[in-house]
Amino acid sequence: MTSVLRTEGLSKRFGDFQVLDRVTLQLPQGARHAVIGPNGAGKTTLINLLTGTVRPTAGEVYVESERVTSLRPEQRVRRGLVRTFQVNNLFSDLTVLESVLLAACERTGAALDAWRALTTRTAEIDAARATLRLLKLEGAAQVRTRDLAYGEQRLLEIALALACKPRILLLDEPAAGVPRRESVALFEAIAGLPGDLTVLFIEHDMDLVFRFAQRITVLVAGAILTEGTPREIAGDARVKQVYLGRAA
Amino acid sequence: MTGGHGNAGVEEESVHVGKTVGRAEDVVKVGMIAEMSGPFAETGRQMVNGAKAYQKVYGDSAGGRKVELIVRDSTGPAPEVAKRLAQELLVNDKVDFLAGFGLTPNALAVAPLATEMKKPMIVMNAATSVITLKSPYIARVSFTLAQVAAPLGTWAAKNGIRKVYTLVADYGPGIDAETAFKKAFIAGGGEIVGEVRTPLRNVEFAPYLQRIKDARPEAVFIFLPVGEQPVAFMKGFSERELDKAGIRLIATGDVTEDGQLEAMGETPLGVVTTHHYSAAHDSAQNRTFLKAFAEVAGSDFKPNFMAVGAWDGMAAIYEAIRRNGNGPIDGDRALATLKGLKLDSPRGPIMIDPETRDVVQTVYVRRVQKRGGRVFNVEFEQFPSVKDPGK
Amino acid sequence: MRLRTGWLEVLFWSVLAAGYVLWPSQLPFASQVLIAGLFALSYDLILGYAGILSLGHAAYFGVGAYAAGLLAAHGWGEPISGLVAAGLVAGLAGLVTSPLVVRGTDLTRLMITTGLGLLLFELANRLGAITGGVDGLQGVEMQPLLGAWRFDIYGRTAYGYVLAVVFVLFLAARRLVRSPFGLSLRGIRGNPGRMRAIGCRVDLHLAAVYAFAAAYAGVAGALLSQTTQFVGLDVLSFSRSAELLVMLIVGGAGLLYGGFVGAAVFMIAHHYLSSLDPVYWQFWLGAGLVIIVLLGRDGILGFFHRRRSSAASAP
Amino acid sequence: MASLLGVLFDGLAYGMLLFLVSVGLSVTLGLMNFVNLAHGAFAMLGGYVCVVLMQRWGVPFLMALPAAFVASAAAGLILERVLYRRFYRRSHLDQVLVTIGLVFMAIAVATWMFGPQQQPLRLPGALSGQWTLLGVDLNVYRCFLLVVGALLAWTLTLVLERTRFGAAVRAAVDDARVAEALGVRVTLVFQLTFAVGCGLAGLGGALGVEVLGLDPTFPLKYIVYFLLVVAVGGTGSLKGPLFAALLLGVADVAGKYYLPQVGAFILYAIMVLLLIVRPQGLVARA
Repeated sequence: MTSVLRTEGLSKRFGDFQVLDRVTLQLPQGARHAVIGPNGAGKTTLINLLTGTVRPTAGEVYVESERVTSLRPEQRVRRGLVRTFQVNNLFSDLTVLESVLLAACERTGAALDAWRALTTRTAEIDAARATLRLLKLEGAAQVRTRDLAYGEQRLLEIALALACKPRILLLDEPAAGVPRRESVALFEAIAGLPGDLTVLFIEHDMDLVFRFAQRITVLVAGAILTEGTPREIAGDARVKQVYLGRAA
Repeated sequence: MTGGHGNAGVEEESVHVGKTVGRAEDVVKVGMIAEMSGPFAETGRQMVNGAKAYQKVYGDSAGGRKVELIVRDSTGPAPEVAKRLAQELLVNDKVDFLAGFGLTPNALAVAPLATEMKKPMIVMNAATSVITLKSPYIARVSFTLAQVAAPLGTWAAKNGIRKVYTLVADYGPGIDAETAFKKAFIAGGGEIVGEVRTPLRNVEFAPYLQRIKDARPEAVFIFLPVGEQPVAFMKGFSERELDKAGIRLIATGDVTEDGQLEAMGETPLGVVTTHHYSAAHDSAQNRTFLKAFAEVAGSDFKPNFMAVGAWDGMAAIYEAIRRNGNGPIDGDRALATLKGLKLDSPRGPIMIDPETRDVVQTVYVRRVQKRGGRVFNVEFEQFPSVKDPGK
Repeated sequence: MRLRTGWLEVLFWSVLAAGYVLWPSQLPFASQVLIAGLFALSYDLILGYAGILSLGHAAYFGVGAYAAGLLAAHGWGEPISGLVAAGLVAGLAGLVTSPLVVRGTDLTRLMITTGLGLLLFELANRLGAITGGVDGLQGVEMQPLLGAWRFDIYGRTAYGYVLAVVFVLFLAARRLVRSPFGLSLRGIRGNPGRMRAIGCRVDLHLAAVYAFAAAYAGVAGALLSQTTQFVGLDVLSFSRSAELLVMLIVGGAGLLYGGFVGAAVFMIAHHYLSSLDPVYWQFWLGAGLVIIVLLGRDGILGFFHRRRSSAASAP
Repeated sequence: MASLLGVLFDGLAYGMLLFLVSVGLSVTLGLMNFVNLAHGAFAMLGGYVCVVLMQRWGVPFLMALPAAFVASAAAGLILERVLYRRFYRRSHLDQVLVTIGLVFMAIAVATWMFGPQQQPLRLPGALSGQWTLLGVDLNVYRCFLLVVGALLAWTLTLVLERTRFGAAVRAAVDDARVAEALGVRVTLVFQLTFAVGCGLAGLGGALGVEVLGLDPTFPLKYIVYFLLVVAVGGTGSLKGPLFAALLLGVADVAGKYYLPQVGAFILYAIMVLLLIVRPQGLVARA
């Protein structure tokens, strides 16, 4: 039992529509794991089920040996399970530093302190600045989120999640909408994350997937088609067939 | 939004009536606190115009001294505003009399100030019994609900009505009216076959009317705040043919109040009410009042008992000034004048009870009738010298 | 994260303290403006900072007013302990009702708060034996403040008392909004879903600030009943909640001072406009509201705030 | 038994009245997700149009009703162009504030034009009085309300679900951009929907005068009733508000008949309870 994140037969049904069908995954610590599949394959639903914003119809989610299936999203964050969003989901009125501080204060429990000034929270501020440095956002610390360039907003998405000090980071298409050149830089930043952090990401760009993933799960119509190393996946005929129509 | 005595008023000039002339001692200031805006604005308009009408007829001076009327808007049931205005009037304007007060909480909040500053406070309208007990400097010239509801109970018992169902709005005044009516009616040998209190914001009377119809009383006694409720009740009453089932409708006079009667159309015809004033009261003093009021407020604005309360309040103040002699107005001497004071009011003779400082007056039994194309409360019986039974 | 004490802030409170000299004959009015300002500050905490849309905040104002009034009417006339008790009772009421309010969308919050307000009004009306019903609660008699200053007719004691209480509570609120908790409220207002995704127990934070704001509203209500020495049913009225919303928006939400500015402008404008003609007041009140929202709902303070910050950011 | 039927009849009729005065709000709030607290102002306009036409020009009641609809719809059309349109994408708070502002202005204007007093409405003889059926008193006007309400609910559902316009409305509400791409003239659709909502408010106001009365404080006085029906019913369809209105009507009338001492609590308590149990309303949007 060395997996940090594990699912067993995770299923979700919306009415008559089986969005996810008995998905079983195991991620060891430090994994760089990609989930790919055509549109509507259930990738985002998988993340929603992992983080608890959607309840599964069947199946379980474990963080290490603890069953978290019935925990609320914020409780799972405290277990180290943190996500980003495919569409920017930020605090447009706050500055970059304030946004990241939010997460830092939540993690340390400072967020319940209604008396001491925010400025006296040096530990949290330092942690927030360190997170920004990691993603090369420190120059934009005082910029209001809504005034940020789009690519930087994508980085802030990740910074928000990182500031929660996750053990497992779930990235939902981190490079969505980002031009090619920037997306490589973005993934290099992801690759530079601490080695003990487990990362599961969804990505459409196969080049990026094959470059940065150690293992790949292919999801088709809600079910796992296959799983393997990039080399195995690249050579799999069924995967080619699924992507044939789309590759053009 | 509690549905009250009329609605937002139109075109009110709450300015000082009468210019300041001569030395300060030559001017007597009357600070009038009235509801000039908000849902009870009608009350304030009635009072201010009633007071102005009095000054129009009897001049703006009494005993050789100018009487200056200072009007302040209490904005509705807002005791904190009323109290603050009274503080300002007493401290900044240095008024000699406090007057006005259409709503009980406003009067109650001001009462301690009258005591502290020893200034006479003339309550021109607020109708809860307890007000006059709250300060020895308060005198009331209007009426109390118990005072007009009790005679109706007596009258009903005397006139062959044996079984009555009561329906009142579920708040202080409604409960006062219900209590006084029941007491007098039962004392006269009547029987209450049912009673119900309706929510303040109620518009759906059907279930209550049905209950009443099921109980088969000989009459229904109602008290509802002026506005859409009495109209809705009366419409339902005739639509459901309670009248044809032999049930009569009796009420206190504010339900068929003169100013609103016209808007009610023919619905209330035949309703019997008791009250202390009707615009149809036949006397020289009432004709003088109606004429002066029309000149002051315009002929579209119909005066009612609230305007009469203000008129009589001014009369009482004028008398107190006359008997004060020269020198500053002395509160205790003014109260001595007011106690036992008799006035010839547009409503008929009234007196301020020397013991309770509350008004003693004739209560009339009236029926809603058409006269020359217009609808009036026509008086047909009276109870002279009625005191407030609430004390 | 502006943490410095601006000279404008010092000026603001100095002017208020100098009220004894600047407007000695208007002290009762100034006290009531301050009370309305405190009430609006309480509303600012939940609307301006936490984004909870309520049309029933008068419920807590009324609970505080009746708590303080009833204490005094039953012999406990010591003002400060009465004030604290009233604040606690109102805060408790806020805490108990918070689970109903914090969940749901703007519309359900609007309806639930309105419904709670109406229920409480009706309850106070029906419990006439305790509350005095529409006639109001009588017999509220206050002892001298700190055993030394009695509440005088000029409103001097009342003004000092109200100003001191409001100032202390303002300082606490100012700390709150500048604390990590205050930041988390702004986060929740901006994006509650993301707050959950970074581990925030959103409902807990909202319940906490709701109860805190309810306690503030209760203190404001208690100040009103103690200085008026009377409690009317109007403390619970729907129009008090609606006017509160207008005051805060006129002044500017989410800026701490907006409530005070809004209360002052609202009450002074009401006084002058309605003495011209009550109909004018209502019309211009409505028109003013429409215009403020059309201009971007910054309120009076927000307008100056924006001009200052745009002037500052210009080179 | 007769009393039970009588209560049921009165309750349904009262519920239908609640539905009629708030159906316009179900359209603007339910379909367009716009919190139009000034709904009552449009209803009041319809009421005054109806009363004035009948009193000053002797127009019969049944002719004054469509006039009330048209007048309020026209007012809605104009206000949509100059004001409401700017607020579709703004927050609910902004919508609340602007429409409360409009309510205050409407009250002032109505007071200035018609005075603060209640306006009398005299129903035609054919609509007043009552029939007795199986020992139950059936008020004629209430029967009329039931018929009109049922017809209206049926027509609106038909229009929304079966016509091209209905499809366009649903598409525009669902996703304005996609609808636009599909050739729906979103601006026009919203404008018409809004006007219809206001027209329905006017019609409801005119029908309601008989029971609710009519004075300048109307839009504020009954604001809770309008919102009640829509909030409890849910904003997904017209069925929700219809069920909610009928349920509330029957509950209110039955409560008053059988438990009169409980008074005003019943309606508010039901509202708070229902909103707690079903925050999205009885019939939630899918």
